[in-house]
Amino acid sequence: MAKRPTPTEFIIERDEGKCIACQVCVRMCSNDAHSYDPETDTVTSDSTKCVGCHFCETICPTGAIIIKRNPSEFKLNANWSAQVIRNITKQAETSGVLLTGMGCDKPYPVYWDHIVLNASQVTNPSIDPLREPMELRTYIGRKPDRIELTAHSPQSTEKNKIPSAMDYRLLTKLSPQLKLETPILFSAMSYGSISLNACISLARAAKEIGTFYNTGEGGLHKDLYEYGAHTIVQVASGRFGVHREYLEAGAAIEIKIGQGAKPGIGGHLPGEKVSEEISQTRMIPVGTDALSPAPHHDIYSIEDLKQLIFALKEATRYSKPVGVKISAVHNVAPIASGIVRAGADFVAIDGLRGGTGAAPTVIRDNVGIPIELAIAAVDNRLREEGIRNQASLIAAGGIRSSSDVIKAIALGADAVYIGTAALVAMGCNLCQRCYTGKCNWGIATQDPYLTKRLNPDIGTRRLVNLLRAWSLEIKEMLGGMGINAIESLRGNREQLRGVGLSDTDLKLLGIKPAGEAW
Amino acid sequence: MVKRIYIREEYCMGCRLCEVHCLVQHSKTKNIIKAYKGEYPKPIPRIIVEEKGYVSFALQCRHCEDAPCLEACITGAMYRDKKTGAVLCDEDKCIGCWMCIMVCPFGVISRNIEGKKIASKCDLCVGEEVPVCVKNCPNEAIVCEEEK
Amino acid sequence: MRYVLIGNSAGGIAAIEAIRECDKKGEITVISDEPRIFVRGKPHINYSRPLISYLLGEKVTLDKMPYRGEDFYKDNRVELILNRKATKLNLKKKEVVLAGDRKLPFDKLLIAAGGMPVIPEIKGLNSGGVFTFTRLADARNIKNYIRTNKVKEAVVVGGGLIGLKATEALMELKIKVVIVELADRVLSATFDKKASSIIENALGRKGCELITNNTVVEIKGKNKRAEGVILKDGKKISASLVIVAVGVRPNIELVKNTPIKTNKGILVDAFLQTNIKDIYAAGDCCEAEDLLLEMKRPIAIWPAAVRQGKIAGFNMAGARKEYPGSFAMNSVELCGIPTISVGETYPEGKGYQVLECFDQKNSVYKKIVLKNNKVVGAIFVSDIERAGIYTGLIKDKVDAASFKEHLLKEDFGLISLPKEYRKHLVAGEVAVI
Amino acid sequence: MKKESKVFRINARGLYYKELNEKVHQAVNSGTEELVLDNVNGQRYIGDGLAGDVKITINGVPGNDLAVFMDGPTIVVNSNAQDGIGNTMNAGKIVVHGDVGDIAGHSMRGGKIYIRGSAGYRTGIHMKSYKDLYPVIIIGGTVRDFLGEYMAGGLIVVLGLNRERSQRSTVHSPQKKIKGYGLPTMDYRLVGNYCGTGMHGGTMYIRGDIEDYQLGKEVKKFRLNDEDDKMLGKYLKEYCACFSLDFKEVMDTDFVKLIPHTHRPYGRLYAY
Amino acid sequence: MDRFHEKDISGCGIIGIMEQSGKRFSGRDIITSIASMRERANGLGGGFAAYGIYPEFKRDWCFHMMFENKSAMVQTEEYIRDNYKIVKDEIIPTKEDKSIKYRPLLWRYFLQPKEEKKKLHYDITEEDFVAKTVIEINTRISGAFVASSGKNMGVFKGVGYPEDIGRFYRLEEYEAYIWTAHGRFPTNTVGWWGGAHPFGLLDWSVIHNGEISSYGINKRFLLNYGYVCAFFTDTEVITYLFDLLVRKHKLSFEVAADILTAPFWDDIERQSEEKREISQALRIIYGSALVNGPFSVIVANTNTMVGLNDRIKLRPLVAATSGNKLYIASEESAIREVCPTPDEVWMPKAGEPVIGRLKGKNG
Repeated sequence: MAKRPTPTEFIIERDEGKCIACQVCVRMCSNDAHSYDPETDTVTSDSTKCVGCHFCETICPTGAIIIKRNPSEFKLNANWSAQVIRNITKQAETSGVLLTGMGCDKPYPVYWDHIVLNASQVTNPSIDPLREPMELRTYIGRKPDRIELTAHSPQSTEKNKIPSAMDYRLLTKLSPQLKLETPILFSAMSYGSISLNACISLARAAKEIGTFYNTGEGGLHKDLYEYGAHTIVQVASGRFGVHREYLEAGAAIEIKIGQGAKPGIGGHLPGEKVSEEISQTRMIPVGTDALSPAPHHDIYSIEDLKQLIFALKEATRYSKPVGVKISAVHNVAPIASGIVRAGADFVAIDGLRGGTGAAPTVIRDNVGIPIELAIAAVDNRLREEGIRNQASLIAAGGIRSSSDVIKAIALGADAVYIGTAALVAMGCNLCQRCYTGKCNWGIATQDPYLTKRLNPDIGTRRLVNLLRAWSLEIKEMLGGMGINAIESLRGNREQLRGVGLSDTDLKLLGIKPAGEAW
Repeated sequence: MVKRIYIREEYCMGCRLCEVHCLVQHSKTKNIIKAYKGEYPKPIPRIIVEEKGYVSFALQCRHCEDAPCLEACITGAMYRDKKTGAVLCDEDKCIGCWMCIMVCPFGVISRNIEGKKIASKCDLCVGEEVPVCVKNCPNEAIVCEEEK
Repeated sequence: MRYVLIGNSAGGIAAIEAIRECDKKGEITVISDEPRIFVRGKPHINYSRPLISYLLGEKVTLDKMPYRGEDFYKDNRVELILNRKATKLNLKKKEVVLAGDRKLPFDKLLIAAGGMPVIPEIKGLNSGGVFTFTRLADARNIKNYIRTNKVKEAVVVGGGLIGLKATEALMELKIKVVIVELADRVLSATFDKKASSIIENALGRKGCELITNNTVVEIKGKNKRAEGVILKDGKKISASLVIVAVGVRPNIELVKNTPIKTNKGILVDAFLQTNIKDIYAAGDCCEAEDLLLEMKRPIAIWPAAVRQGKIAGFNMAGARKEYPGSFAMNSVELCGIPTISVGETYPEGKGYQVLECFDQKNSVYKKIVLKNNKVVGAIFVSDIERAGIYTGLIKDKVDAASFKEHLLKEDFGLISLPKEYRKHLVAGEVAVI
Repeated sequence: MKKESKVFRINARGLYYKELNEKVHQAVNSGTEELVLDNVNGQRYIGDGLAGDVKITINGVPGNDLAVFMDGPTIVVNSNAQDGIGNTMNAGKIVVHGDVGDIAGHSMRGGKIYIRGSAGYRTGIHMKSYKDLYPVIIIGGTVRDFLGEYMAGGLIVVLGLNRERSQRSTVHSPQKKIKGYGLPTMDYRLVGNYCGTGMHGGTMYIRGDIEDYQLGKEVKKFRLNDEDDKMLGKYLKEYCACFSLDFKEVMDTDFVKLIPHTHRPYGRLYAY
Repeated sequence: MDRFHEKDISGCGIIGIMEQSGKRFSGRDIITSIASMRERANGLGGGFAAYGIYPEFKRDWCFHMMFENKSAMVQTEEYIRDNYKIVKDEIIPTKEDKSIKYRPLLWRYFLQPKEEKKKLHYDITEEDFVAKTVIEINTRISGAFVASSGKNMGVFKGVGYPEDIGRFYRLEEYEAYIWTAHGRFPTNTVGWWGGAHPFGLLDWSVIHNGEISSYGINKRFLLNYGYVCAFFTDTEVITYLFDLLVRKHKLSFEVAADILTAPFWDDIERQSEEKREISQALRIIYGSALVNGPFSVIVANTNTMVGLNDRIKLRPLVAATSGNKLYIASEESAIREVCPTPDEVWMPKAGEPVIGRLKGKNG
């Protein structure tokens, strides 16, 4: 049966006056949207094949190509949007589950955009971060309730000798900590979902900046072992690539329970993507499907989680923090509390807008809660229980800018994970087709023809640039508030005000409305 | 300081933008649209991209230290620029005997037979700070480094 | 340190450059029997020999002949003695004796005296209008002769490279040329029949007559001027110009009757030194290593002369460099058809494999000769692009087993080569060329 | 010929700052060229916006913002001074025989501040020169963090003269009085951290060395050349004369020069 | 009450004088001294803390109370009687002054906690019990405020210029070995008596100049340890931080200062390994107790008086000694006003505490 043509999403517009038929676009499009006709020496385009990745537009040397949204419209209908109709048509034809990449794109309110920051005026000088010290260093890990020091050393009682902290000896043994020079980490993205070059870019950038990237559940490629000191290795339900060396290679271990884009859902790397290299890294035979079950089948309850946490701590001789990543769901606060009490050194919470390489659209768009509310709730809950210091909180899921970062921290996060933002830095234009493996930017693909498009030198540089720029902006904002160390902002909700939020939202976020003084 | 162009084949996407920009640089007008659409004879690039499967790389004169083309040139047209170390062809002296083509192990000298026959090769974009292929390679697969 | 160089062409000039790279101070004296040429009042003190046919054919003008500019000798502080022949070597005194008895003492001597035309046994060789064709003076003399005698027909004796280049030049001057070649085809030394046939056809199309398996036995003349030739088979051909181009041989006159060992040419070791210390030889006059045949023999080609001169120069100036050897190769465009031949092009014996494609209609011919899976020779006619890659394979003796089937493909390139070999070429990571 | 003017004395004890400054202005307006203020303690703004060729001697500790916006007079303080002396000063001279507090010479555009003792934080912050105005601060003792922060022009000299005698931090154990001006120094470190951070103009000469980590990232350290020696000598001689110090002795230790890398340290900060 | 929900921001003048020998002296000097810094206040708040003023009741907890109405007093007394034995109670003597427009009812109580009540809270100390009382009264009883709750000490404060407040409370008639005083320049609150400084809890008193930008997190950090910040004042937060660190976590003032004004990471990197380990641990564990923003503060308890600056020295602080007397003030002139020729005068370094201790005691 013939497939009913659906209107294309994009229109490729080629300015014939500018097109020099150099065929760069033809060579570069992995979806074969452009073709060259030697007879007429012209290049033509087929808009139906365009996914809107904008690679050709970016690379065209004469700027002859513009990718536009198809102006063809269905009859205006608030309920039955073009997207809805397209989806129904697709499903009517295929009987398949709609698949998508990247995070939720539904217009739920973005609370970040309804929160504003404070700045000093008169009563308190703002600080100039370019010239005065400004500290973003952050430690991720369990902190004790208090410090224990030995009593004064005998010399310190000498006349006129004032003892300082340095005249004591430290009795407290700190739990292992991750030292971050800026409170931003790269979120879990597995080798498999993204290319090795993308992984290398993340790893090198993490090293250069002094932060961490996360392996996701793809295992650790042999070329990435050298970045171990900046790696968080993930243990997920599929346990791919998880073995002793892997656990020892990283600086920290993260147990992945859930992911913001698909709470309650497992994962699936199709066998055709399991190449020789991926097979070695994930430790599964070439060509077999890599299935990540929805739950860990050794964790059906919180005490089971505790069992795994301590199994991992035992395996690594208590030398590195073990954290747990969960999706932000309705019950996130008590769950997080349970996780902290189960011994996790950090809890990563991935919000509704968290990204993915592939997820059923219906899950991505409808399950979970925004990270802003989740962080506020969890931080509150842990403080109420007096256990906030026992674990660090990492906020994830749709962190788009330095202002999102700083607001997340002021709401109570210790640090944030960025995933999509890192991908965008490397070139991604959010065409949401990661699952096709045809990523023209060489990121979400294993096709050797495409992966080489991401030169890790460039990837690293762009990621480093992004983190440097954000860090500087964070410093500027901190300075504006008269704060010169990030720990003075962490959980400091007094520096936040809500704009256009309901009383309930404000209450949940624990912030005052804009216009209200201290 | 002598600069060398290095090719990193693992990052060559095979887009051939280097060829496009090389052609434009060595055109009369140096205007991309005119070079392609308005110049006759059509200028030719001095860089070539080799491609096989997913492997590709751009190639142009390596300006070898021990350049065989310098030895093979019977007219003395091929010379080394003292300042940049580049191997250049004095097109005025070149008579198109193709001895250089015979000895170049990279196969990066080509015959320009439009008009006077001359050997056409990379000149490191004389006058440009960085050769245009290096400057315009979108993936930094062609890099220009000072000789180690 | 006193360096004396005999010869002011490829070998000599390369040696000057090499010596000056290592020794900025030593005295360099160059002796050449070539005269100074004045072009519009400006003296030119060297020229490129291969260009004489272009000069004759009026493809280049006299002012384009110099291989190195006037400043070359000044910049390198070279004393140049032109128009003077070195007549004798006094090995004991380490002296070169010049015509006119001037004596030049040396610490290091380079003999780069080049080659001499082979003169066959032909009656009437001393007639007017009979020329060899190896020097600039030959080209100028031929030109003058043609002009003054309104030459319309010529015979070229010898269908080798020089003969054909001369033929081409003469045809440019609208002279009808008959080539008489002893072998069964032109360019028999480097070409096979298929390659030769393309050139022969092209020559024919241009109106040149080719007589093979034959030779000139006598030159007939009137008033001591040539008017025609008689071939071995008795055939007569009228011609007022006869160019004898049956080959060149090393010029070893100077070392005759000295202890310096010679075979066909002057014998040298891997450092281009003769059997006598401090005396070196380079270029067409010497016999150095043939990389392919793994024996010593004269290889009278420009690139080899330059390389030898350079290596000799380095060694003379104290840097110890070994000559890697070379092999026969040539690039020549005939009748507008570019051709390149490299190495063993016409293999005889076991262990060879020949790959070829021949498109007679379009005059395209490609031939690759392999021995024990290594490329040892190649011929390219018409399509010569990237021929140097093959030359490189021959030189580096690359095992071609893994890419043999790609050798003749349209898109053959470095990409077809093994990654490890390609790596050093492409990335320049290891300079082992 | 300059008219011999009578020294005008004011007893400042118990005077509110407004009253004191009113008296000073009245005296200056009526042609007084030399004033002595006795028993000053904490009165602010002495010399504020004052212009002309006037000399004011202060006995006691003047309050904050001494000589703020001053445009010509000379003020001699025979004791310590508090925060903000010479704030946005345009011309004139302040001579302090003791220590001074924080932000001495803030945004100072011209004139001189000669301090025999030590200075606090952010000394010379945002000091700048303009046309023929060239501000100079010389500190006899030591200075704290952020010396010359944002400095855009002018000259700062730190001598560290009394450093050797007080190798200790600031806790309050009894300290020997230092002969000559009777007040203890505040810190044994010559210069604090973040020295010259944000500096984009001007020059500092430090008598003795300074660790690289103490320097702001915009600053470069050099040895002095002849030009520098001349420049330094010119002001230092005047300084030594003020405090009866031996110029040669002061010069017997090597100085380092601090100047900014660039006049536009943040040229590449922004993404457009 | 609204005033409870507005964070206190103020610029101020502060001074503290301590006779480290324990010898007591009259409040005259402190009034003179703070008066000299009148420019730093605006008449919306002034106050004093005095240690050693009730030697005859030195074993009893002394609550200085402010009642806005009679019913507040009734409720409070009822609550106190429930939990304490009242050793003595009296009105706090004042001298009417026309500059003091309105005043609450000022009363002081000398108290002993009832044993049986203390026993109900087997897991807390007597101090915790008292602190709990204070917080209960302050948060539960409308119109009642505990100005101070230590032994042998008291806080005297109100709305007005400090020197007027001092004379109003007749402080010349008291003798103490530590006096601290505060003149306040609030920027947002209409002055109210309870909101003036010093802030007192148990024998702590804190006076402070500046604004604390880390307030929001300091407050939430304290919540983790059971401190409910009810007054939205920076001083309250600093008081609780000292109480937590020094009294509960048994850290010295020096270490507490290293927490409140932690050294920069760069400085820590340059420390010896052993020192670095401690500094790092302090910042990691007590990062949320870092006090950020400009401040200078004088904290006192029975044995100690400490002056401390923020770590980049954004507020002024000068110290001086004269014999056993330690002076700490916003301005040198304030010291010289009462001590014209001190033995030494110096400016403490940013983040470095100036500590006065009672002789023979170890803070």
